[in-house]
Amino acid sequence: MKAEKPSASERVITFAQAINEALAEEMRRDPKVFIIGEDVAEAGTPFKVLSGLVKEFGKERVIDSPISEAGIAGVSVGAAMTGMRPVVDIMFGDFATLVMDQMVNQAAKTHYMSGGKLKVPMVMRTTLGAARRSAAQHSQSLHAWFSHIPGLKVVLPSTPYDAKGLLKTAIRDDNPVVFFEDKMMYTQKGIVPEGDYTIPFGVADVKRAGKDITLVATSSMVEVSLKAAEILQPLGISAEVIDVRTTVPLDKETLIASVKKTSRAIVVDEGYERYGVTAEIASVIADGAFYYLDAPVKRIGAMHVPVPFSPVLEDQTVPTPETVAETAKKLCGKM
Amino acid sequence: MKAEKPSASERVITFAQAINEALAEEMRRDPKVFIIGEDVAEAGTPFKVLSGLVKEFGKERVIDSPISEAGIAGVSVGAAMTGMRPVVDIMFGDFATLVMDQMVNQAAKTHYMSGGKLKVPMVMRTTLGAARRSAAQHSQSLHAWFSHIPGLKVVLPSTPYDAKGLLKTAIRDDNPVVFFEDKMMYTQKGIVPEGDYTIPFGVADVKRAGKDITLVATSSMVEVSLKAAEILQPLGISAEVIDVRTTVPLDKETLIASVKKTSRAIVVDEGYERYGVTAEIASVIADGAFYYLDAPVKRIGAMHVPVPFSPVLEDQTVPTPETVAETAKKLCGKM
Amino acid sequence: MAKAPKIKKAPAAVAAKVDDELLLRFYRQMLKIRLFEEQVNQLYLGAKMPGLAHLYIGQEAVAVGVCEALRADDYITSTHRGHGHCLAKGAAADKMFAELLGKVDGYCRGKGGSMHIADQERGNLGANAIVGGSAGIATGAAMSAKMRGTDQVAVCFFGEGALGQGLLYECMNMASLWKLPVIYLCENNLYNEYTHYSETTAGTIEGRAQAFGIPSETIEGQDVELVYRTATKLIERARRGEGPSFFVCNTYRFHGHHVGDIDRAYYRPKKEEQEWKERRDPVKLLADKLVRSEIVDRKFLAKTEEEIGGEIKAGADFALSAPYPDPEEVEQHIYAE
Amino acid sequence: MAKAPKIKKAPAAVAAKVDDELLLRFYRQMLKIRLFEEQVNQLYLGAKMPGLAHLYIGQEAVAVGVCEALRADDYITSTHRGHGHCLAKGAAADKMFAELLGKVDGYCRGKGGSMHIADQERGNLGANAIVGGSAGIATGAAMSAKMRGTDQVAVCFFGEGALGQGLLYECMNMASLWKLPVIYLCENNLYNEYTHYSETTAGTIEGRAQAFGIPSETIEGQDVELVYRTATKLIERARRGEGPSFFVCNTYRFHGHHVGDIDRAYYRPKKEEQEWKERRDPVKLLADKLVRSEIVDRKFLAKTEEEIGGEIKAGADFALSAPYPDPEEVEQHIYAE
Ligand SMILES: Cc1ncc(C[n+]2csc(CCOP(=O)(O)OP(=O)(O)O)c2C)c(N)n1
Ligand SMILES: Cc1ncc(C[n+]2csc(CCOP(=O)(O)OP(=O)(O)O)c2C)c(N)n1
Ligand SMILES: [Mg+2]
Ligand SMILES: [Mg+2]
Repeated sequence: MKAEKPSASERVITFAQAINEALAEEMRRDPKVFIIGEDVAEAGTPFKVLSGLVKEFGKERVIDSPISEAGIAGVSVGAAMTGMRPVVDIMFGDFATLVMDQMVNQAAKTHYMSGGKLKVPMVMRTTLGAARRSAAQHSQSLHAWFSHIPGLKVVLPSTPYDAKGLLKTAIRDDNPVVFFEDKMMYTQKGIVPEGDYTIPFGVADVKRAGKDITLVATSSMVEVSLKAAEILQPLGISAEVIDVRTTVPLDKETLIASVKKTSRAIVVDEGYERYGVTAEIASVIADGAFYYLDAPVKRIGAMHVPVPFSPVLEDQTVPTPETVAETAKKLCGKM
Repeated sequence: MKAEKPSASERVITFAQAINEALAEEMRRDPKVFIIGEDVAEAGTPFKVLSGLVKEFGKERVIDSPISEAGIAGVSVGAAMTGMRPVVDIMFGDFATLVMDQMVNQAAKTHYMSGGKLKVPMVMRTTLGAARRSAAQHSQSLHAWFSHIPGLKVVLPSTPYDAKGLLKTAIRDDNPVVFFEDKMMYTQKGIVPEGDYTIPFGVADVKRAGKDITLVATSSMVEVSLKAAEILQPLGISAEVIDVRTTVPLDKETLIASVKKTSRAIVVDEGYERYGVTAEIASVIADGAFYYLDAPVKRIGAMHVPVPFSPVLEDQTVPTPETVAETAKKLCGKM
Repeated sequence: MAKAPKIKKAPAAVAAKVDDELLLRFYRQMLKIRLFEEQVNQLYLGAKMPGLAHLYIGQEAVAVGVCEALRADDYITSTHRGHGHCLAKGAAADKMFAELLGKVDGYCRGKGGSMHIADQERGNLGANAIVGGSAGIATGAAMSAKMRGTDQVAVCFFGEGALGQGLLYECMNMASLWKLPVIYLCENNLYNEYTHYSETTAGTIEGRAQAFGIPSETIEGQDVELVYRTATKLIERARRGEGPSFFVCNTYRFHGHHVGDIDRAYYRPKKEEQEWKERRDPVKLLADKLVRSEIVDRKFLAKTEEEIGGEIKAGADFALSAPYPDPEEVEQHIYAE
Repeated sequence: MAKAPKIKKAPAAVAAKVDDELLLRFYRQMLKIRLFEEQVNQLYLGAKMPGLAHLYIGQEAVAVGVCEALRADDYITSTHRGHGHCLAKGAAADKMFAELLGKVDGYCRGKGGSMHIADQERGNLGANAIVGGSAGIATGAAMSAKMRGTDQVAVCFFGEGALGQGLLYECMNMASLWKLPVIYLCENNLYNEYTHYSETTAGTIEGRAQAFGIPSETIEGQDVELVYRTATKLIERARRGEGPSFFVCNTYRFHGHHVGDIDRAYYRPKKEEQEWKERRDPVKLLADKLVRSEIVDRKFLAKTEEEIGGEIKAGADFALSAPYPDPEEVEQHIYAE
């Protein structure tokens, strides 16, 4: 758990700035690192996450590409196999549909298929999350697809601090890493140390200690779960909130240990609920903590519908602190 | 459960012939149905599944396409939106990586995004399953990806009988349906009635009744589970084997009812184990039958590695009757 | 509806008369798009519209020139910048505004919004938020028309940025092989979002189609008559079963990439914007022509504008007061029954 | 290694001498591929090889002519029909056979097999079982070479069937925009599996590259000297930083699509096969030339064949007796440490 209030020495920046800083520091450290994507240079992406990088590193290392997601993923695989460390920007997670062959049949399998001879040290940065009135093709959270594929690592930062530390780890990793950023989180502020630090993959973060129920969350749903915990507090329900940080590798031990203690769990994630990451995490817990569970492990994902445009409809599709708290209350027999 | 021995009146054909017959009957019934794919006409696909269809229906309805998976999926979406009922052939399930945008962002969402005005009645036929010494890019079972997407239906026949009946249902469905055929099953024989019959989606098939443990399986793993049940029988373990037939829609009721009876369950599927369909089905069971479970629900999927070429390695990656039986024995405390 | 224009020219030119009416109709349609989009911008600025919208202002002559050459039962597929295509194909402003506001009276019951407007009764198979994503749909619609033995034609609208998507080439190859009645309509407005197309587009645009044996035309897309005449030629060709064609219309978007894109100087010069707005505004150009050739006078145009403005205003008011969908609708239409 | 050929020509032609040796080297390399593939077929027929393989027999002049013009540190990407490319780039037959048999001594420790052979020490970034799947890898390798400031070149081998994959066009566009040192090498052997390419390929093959401003050459791919000369020209161009090129070699696969494809009459005429085998066999053509121009005699060729045959036989024996990987290896190399 990180302190709420920054001390004098602590610096507060946005999630977007944390990503930007991680990239800048890594590009200074290692000339092999470069960025490629649509409108990444002068525009700094539509989300302005990369603003200024082209000024420092030039158009040769912050490369504006044609609108060719498969192509830029593909050239990144080839560049990674031959000594570079590309960071490819896929603007909306929904466009991941276009890069699956390059990421799954090429990037993910090359090291294994070559008997360990070839490596593909690349990072694919993309976004997830609905609630921006962007409708069904600009609102998906498709991290479950990548999490399903051996050879890929999947990262889902939930704070500016984690964003910087995890992105640095991703860039230094010798494997293809898919890095999901919540569009709604870009303007969120948090304490982020200047200078270098990394956060290891596969280490979940206990955001809040509790004893009655464990809320396991990813990315955008960590904040939602923390708010749910606040709602539950006065009702005498002490919720432990854990951010898995990376779905691959998954820190099973921390999750199972927590649920052995609390005996109850809810897994919250913004991907479609069915056949999504909540299913894997819930069954890992249901298996590992079976003899300690007082109630079934519950899952809360995005409503299983294409994300609708109309606000009155879209707002129903994303888990909220209230829906999580309601489920928790039922699970704890408080209603 | 279907009888083992065909009676005089009963006809035995292969899985491939059953698929072929379903297509032929539907194409005779409905002039709107057509087939498009690579080497589907004279060649009848590399698996010879479509042999002869071009003779009866001509090259206008059995269309040889360029090697353009995204393109043929795309034109199928457009043809389906405008009055036709395409059946698009994606030779290897691994090539599904190339059609995700057309199937997921277009086909699956069109009906919803148009407020119910447009329909996309198409079937994407493809394959799954390893163990053919075809290595990492020709051996995947990627049905979990499609099962995750609202708007798609996902079918996994496990017998020639089901193949014919389910494919006819798929072709008559007004939604995009992804139909997975196990490459190894094409030559498997079974009783298949001549003429018309359909099998509804969302109705699991109890292949074998049992009382000690429920083996829930898909596609290629149904046979494996039935064999495991044979191994368990003499050990005094009575296994119920259920074929889910369709992962979307999923027949939760039948699965949960069975496990409430047996108190133990193993979910077996040939997709990668992590974040695969076993996770969803296992958590549905762990939730729905929570108070009846005597042991954690176990999952057995393909080993979580890119499928290796070397036989000594590949053979370890696919669940076998022995591995399923071993897990079942442990679960039943028989070792 | 404005009363028929006073024809000041000698009754001699009877054939021309039709043209005059057609030109006037073009004008009304283009003006409707212009005013519709200006209203959309107002709704956005007034925080009345959820999300963003990509305005078609500046490109009106393309959608109108092409759609006026199509039949009601012909198909079009559209893009994220699709309001103009939708209106030009015959959609009503009020139901479009309702869709943009997420209201139940919208063409998609509020579920699609700006980037997914579809109006299949008039052959509009939908806007598409995936750049190039409709190439397959348009090509498949053409394939379907051919298989069903109708003489329908499909027009695939896309921006020059979609030339970066491989799907387009896969589809053009099939369309050419099978002589499908589809027209690939590339609206080259010079920018892919915030990047000039010359930085993303190697070789030539026409060559992209010629490589597949598809004939191609490139014209000034701000001249609605020229667009109409060229479109008519290519559409008739497709209807005759002579196959696909590729049609590049050079044009320009007067506003930002989307309504929120205000500071554009870093990616395109103010001077360029001014020149296009002053010298190559398709609506202004047509208005001048109508007056110059004495088909109508300024007063008439003012009246027309007033009248269409009223229609737009009424449409927006209708949408603003229209109800949102019933919350239960969120789980409807996932699957067709 | 066969002792140097007796040069019967007048010592006058000194420059030619180099050519003679080079021609002989081409011959040895092409023959090695031919005999390797025949051995692969035998292993299949003898049920000694798991799975299938796509033989390169008939196309030897392409891989050899191109790879002989490359440096050891240049890159190639290959296809499902990749044995010839791998050998031509310098791989050893024994380790290749071991890979094909799934043995631990194979180039990929038996994990890749025929369709995934890779030999990065010699710049072979791997065969690929996804048609067109390596377009991005080759283009990215060229991009990397340029960024790292080396003068390495990348050659992307693919069959004409890969012209159906959109990825190729996305990559050619970038290669042209950024002047990347990559050569797109299309081996047109007339068939996509069991379908003649004319049924799947609209327009022209060269046009596919020219559309992106990429210069293109089409030649008879059975003439190894012509392939070598043309490749040298395009490779030097790329090395000089003048950008990508597209190189079409017309060729033919003498065997089936894969070793199991025996009955081919339904998709290609026996007569066509015969004509190619008799008149356009690249190995035979080169042998005849070597003898005709008196560089070597038949006896020498027979000796060479015997010698290479021995190497192939030894390689196959090595592979047959090599061990399978340790079962534990199945979970190794999923991730790089
Ligand atoms: C596949 C895909 N990649 C990226 C985007 C993000 N995006 C939306 S519009 C756009 C630019 C499109 O330019 P163009 O096709 O010329 O159309 P215009 O906006 O100029 O009308 C981009 C990159 C997208 N919607 N889809
Ligand atoms: C994306 C993809 N689609 C389909 C296939 C199945 N397939 C394997 S080889 C082949 C034909 C390839 O033809 P070509 O590219 O001309 O190569 P050739 O076999 O003639 O050497 C096909 C369709 C594949 N491997 N990958
Ligand atoms: Mg544009
Ligand atoms: Mg070929």
